[in-house]
Amino acid sequence: MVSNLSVNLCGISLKNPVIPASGTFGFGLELAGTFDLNVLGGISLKGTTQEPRYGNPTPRVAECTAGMINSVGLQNPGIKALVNDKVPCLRDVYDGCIIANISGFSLEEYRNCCALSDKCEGIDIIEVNVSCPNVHGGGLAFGTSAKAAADVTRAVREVCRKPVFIKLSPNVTDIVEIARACEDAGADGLTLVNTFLGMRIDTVRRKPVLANTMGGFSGKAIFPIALRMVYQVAHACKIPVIGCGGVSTAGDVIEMMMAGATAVQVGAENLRNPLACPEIAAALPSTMQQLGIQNLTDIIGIV
Amino acid sequence: MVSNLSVNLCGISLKNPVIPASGTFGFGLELAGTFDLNVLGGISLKGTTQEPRYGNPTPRVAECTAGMINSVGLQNPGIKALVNDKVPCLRDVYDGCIIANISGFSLEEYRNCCALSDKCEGIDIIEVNVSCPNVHGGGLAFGTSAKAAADVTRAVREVCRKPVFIKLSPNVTDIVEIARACEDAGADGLTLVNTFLGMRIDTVRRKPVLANTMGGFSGKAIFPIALRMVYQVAHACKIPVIGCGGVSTAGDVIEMMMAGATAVQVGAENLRNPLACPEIAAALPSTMQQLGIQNLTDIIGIV
Amino acid sequence: MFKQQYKIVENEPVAADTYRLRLCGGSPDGEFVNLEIPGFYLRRPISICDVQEGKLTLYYKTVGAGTKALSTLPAGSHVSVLTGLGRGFDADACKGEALLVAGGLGAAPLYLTAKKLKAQGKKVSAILGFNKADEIVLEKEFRSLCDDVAIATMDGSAGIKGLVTDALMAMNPHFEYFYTCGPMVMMRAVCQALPGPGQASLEERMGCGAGFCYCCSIKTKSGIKRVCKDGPVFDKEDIIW
Amino acid sequence: MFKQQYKIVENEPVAADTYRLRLCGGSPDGEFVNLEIPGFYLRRPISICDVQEGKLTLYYKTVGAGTKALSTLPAGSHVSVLTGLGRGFDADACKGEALLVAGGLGAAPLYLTAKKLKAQGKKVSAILGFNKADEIVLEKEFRSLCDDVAIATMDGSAGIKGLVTDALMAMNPHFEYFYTCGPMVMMRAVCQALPGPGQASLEERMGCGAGFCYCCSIKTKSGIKRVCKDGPVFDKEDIIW
Ligand SMILES: Cc1cc2nc3c(=O)[nH]c(=O)nc-3n(C[C@H](O)[C@H](O)[C@H](O)COP(=O)(O)OP(=O)(O)OC[C@H]3O[C@@H](n4cnc5c(N)ncnc54)[C@H](O)[C@@H]3O)c2cc1C
Ligand SMILES: Cc1cc2nc3c(=O)[nH]c(=O)nc-3n(C[C@H](O)[C@H](O)[C@H](O)COP(=O)(O)OP(=O)(O)OC[C@H]3O[C@@H](n4cnc5c(N)ncnc54)[C@H](O)[C@@H]3O)c2cc1C
Ligand SMILES: Cc1cc2nc3c(=O)[nH]c(=O)nc-3n(C[C@H](O)[C@H](O)[C@H](O)COP(=O)(O)O)c2cc1C
Ligand SMILES: Cc1cc2nc3c(=O)[nH]c(=O)nc-3n(C[C@H](O)[C@H](O)[C@H](O)COP(=O)(O)O)c2cc1C
Ligand code: FES
Ligand code: FES
Repeated sequence: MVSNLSVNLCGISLKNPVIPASGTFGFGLELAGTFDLNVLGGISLKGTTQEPRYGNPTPRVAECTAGMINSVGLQNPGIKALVNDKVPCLRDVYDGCIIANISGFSLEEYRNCCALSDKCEGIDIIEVNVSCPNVHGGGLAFGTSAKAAADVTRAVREVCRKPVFIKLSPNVTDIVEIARACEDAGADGLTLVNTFLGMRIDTVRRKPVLANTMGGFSGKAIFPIALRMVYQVAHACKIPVIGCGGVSTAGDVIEMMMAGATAVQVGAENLRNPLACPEIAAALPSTMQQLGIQNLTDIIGIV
Repeated sequence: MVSNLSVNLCGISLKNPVIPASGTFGFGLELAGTFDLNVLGGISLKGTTQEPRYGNPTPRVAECTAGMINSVGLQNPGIKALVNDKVPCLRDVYDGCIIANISGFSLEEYRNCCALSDKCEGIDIIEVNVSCPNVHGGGLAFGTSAKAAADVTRAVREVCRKPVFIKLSPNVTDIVEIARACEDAGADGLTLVNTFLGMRIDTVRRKPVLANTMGGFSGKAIFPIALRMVYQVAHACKIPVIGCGGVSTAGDVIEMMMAGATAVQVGAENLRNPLACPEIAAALPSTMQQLGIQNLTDIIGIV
Repeated sequence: MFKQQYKIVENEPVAADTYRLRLCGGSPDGEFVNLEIPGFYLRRPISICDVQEGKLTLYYKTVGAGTKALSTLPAGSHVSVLTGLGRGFDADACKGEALLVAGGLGAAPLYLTAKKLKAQGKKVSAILGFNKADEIVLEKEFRSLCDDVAIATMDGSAGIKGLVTDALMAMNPHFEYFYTCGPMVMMRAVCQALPGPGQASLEERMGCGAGFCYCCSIKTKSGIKRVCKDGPVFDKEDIIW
Repeated sequence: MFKQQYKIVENEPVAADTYRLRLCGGSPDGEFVNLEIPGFYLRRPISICDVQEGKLTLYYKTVGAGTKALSTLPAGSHVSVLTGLGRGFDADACKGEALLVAGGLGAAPLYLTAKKLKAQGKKVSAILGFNKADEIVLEKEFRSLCDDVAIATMDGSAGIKGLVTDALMAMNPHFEYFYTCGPMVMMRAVCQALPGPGQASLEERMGCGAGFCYCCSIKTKSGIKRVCKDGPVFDKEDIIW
């Protein structure tokens, strides 16, 4: 019995569902010397904005039980460097699904970056991160209001022919309401979830560990909450869901898919184990066999 | 240098800030034979409703990395048994702060249970859990809307002379908004946080682990999110905050207090270690000494 | 209830996917212990099979990640154990001859019960059911203790072929009171097949294992009970299957 | 970058709160390794002090929970190590005589540098600063290698009393190029005190330690750099203190 690991995201075939999550795998090339990137179903690139950004002051990372908090703050070289330099270089060595991850502080910024990504040949899917504060809307994250998330979706949908996935923030009362609003506004798919707002204090120094006080918490610890959100949204929406949050083993990938995910992203686990994604992809066939799964697509949303 | 561990909650002095969290310590008496309860600053009793409840079908517990999900579903013998039987028996052996934890599915139920608790001599503080679905308000939890949480606060405030703490749900977009609404409605204090809605799937059986599909996730894993919420709320409100969520060591207690908590509850950790609370209380003095803390009250909200 | 470090003196495979764990550190009461396994959040309940001179014998099957990790702990290392948990089988309830019916590792707590019954001078018959011959454990121990021992295997690779209920029919043992432990479906079948009074040891997912979290509550004919504290052993008459 | 299991062959205290860790498994390149400590989410970066015939020598201080846990791992056990990380001191940058200025365990990576410089036949002076005499490590190793070694302690319990900058003034060594590693405040003082060119090894909290998470980014005069990948060693001229 040969295991079939391929999955399909809006017409794009992935050789397997394993995708390093945005921000935890650089622009792909950083790891090209460590393992053959072509074992990955897809790669979600580091979050990119219109202009280059340094991000937040250091320390930008705080360790937690079974997870970590980051406050990188979207350090990136800007959308032009992404489409002119980063993506073409990655395309040279990688034949899988390349996902651009776009952030913005205004609808205009989202629209511009997505339009440029849409024109960039190497990019297959555009993932729109709505966790950034809305500078024109009082500073609350776009992703914490159904209306603002739908506004972003509409704005970028208009300028893209490629599939647009909206990446949702888990820091909300009702993720289903926001997911539905994005679906209604034309999203082709959803990625969930981004990081949870968290904090640690250095009790010796009596100061927050992070220079930025708070940051995004992720890693194994958040898996049960992310899984619940994937389950709820996948059962409420028709568009495909990429599950993300705390995935660190082939078993987690299968659990996410049973909850309703069509593909799965691995985030913080890459930081503690840069070989996490190739190891998970390699472990999938035997895990599938143990669970009597021949085609991964058969189990999507089976629970 | 003698460490001073006592803290003050709305005029009630606790010998130390360590309180087993509601639902993770039964009605206190279950553990009276295991250790001397009088080492505890307070005890928050199992959530109680008007009528006796069996709760949800089993399995009611799912293990996770660094945490667990419970779907006990408020099994309890009803408010009359609480005030007539459970509290008087506990009072016989325990001289610390007894906190009744009240749940309800309607304003009427909250009001009745709190009124009876207020009259019960052994009870010092009334903690109102607003995480239950509002049967008259469309099933959404009272605690997920600032208005509903304020309505509960007002309803119970009217019938209580004792301090009323509202226990907030973390499954919300803006915990500060809800905390402020409760403060404005007359809450004497706030307990945060309750559990996160989570889920696990048994990939062998292809079914949710919990009979109830989803449940409340808690334990070490949630500490950074709970800490962040305590920090945000303690800096936005004037009333005292009891910090809860993932606390398992004396160091965690101090971190919670530096974030702004006046006292700290320990939940799921009790399940894996029934001696967690006495061990934490015993470890506090040496941890304080290492950190140069003489009076615990000095560090409340110091960060 | 007590929390204590026990030293592993043996942790060896004794049958298919089955390990015998011998711990040194005390002679606890109770039906089961709750073991902490490094890296796992909740403890694992395992029934006590035997207690002798400060040594505790347990049998466990490697069914999931926790028990698999347990099986890698070497002799000499220490584990945190909660003891004094659970109400076990009540040997006094049997006034005359006893029948023990075990499915798989249900044999473990029944062995302790057999010892008590024999110490009280009672006649004891036992039926031990397994899936296959290679899963059989404790047969020798039961034979050296009991008056009559039958083995049943699902595939007939040893003893009577079939379920323990098939063996019951074939053996037709004489008894006044029975005790059963094993998979829920098996115990239900046993309780339904046997006319007389008896006790069964139930299983539930546990949080604390010590009676204060109410994760393991079940409805019985005499009210809501905690499997970990009021049980795991319940009178046949009380159980709602 | 490589991920590999290394075997601990030595993990012993050698000075106050200071352990020497010897690992067997390979002769990796790079300035530091990233060690997985069981029970901790992130790895811990530790500089390479010496590499010889498949054996790796590291020195670490037990400053927090992770390094304390590391100190309990027994010889014979295995650790997961990422190797090939970081750009170390560039011995070629020194055309003539070299000065090494270490603060505390900053001595560890400078020892490897001293070996390289000596292999190139250069004259090497070293100033090793510690808080107290009981924290001194690697003195013998440096003395057997370098042309001139001075020790400074804050409390004067050994060598010159004071900071390494005080020792610098007292010793007034002759050198063309310097290398420094230690606490940030110390390195800043050294870079300001020494007129000539040199390199310093910076420290930042790290996520991946391997250049792809951008948690360790700093601003330098030649742009944004990742301490783990573009550094940790930077030219004095590039560093914005
Ligand atoms: C009172 C009692 C006595 C027991 N005695 C024995 C014994 O003597 N020998 C033996 O091999 N097994 C015994 N069991 C079952 C044993 O506890 C489980 O096999 C074990 O917990 C499985 O852990 P795992 O990590 O391998 O499985 P996983 O499925 O990975 O465990 C996940 C979670 O489910 C729980 N769980 C899984 N299966 C069971 C189960 N059957 N019963 C209760 N909880 C479960 C685990 O404790 C854990 O919390 C007993 C159970 C109970 C309730
Ligand atoms: C490139 C590099 C080389 C290093 N080489 C050595 C060495 O050879 N010997 C040695 O003793 N120490 C060295 N350190 C420092 C060492 O990494 C820290 O002391 C160690 O990570 C502390 O871990 P902990 O769990 O004990 O402390 P905790 O404070 O409990 O750690 C919490 C988190 O903060 C991080 N952290 C804490 N202190 C530091 C620090 N000073 N630098 C970077 N991260 C830190 C930890 O890695 C962890 O993620 C080096 C650091 C870097 C960046
Ligand atoms: C260091 C780091 C940087 C991240 N940067 C981004 C980003 O730029 N854009 C984005 O959408 N998500 C970003 N994320 C979130 C991850 O893509 C992922 O959604 C989240 O970490 C949850 O997955 P995990 O639990 O597997 O880490 C980042 C996460 C980490 C840890
Ligand atoms: C088994 C269990 C039962 C609980 N029951 C209640 C309850 O009845 N009322 C309540 O307000 N909180 C209840 N909680 C929530 C805890 O009191 C606490 O808020 C939460 O578990 C977070 O703390 P922790 O991470 O330390 O577990 C329960 C938690 C658990 C684990
Ligand atoms: S498992 Fe906690 S009461 Fe039974
Ligand atoms: S720590 Fe990840 S890039 Fe430096």
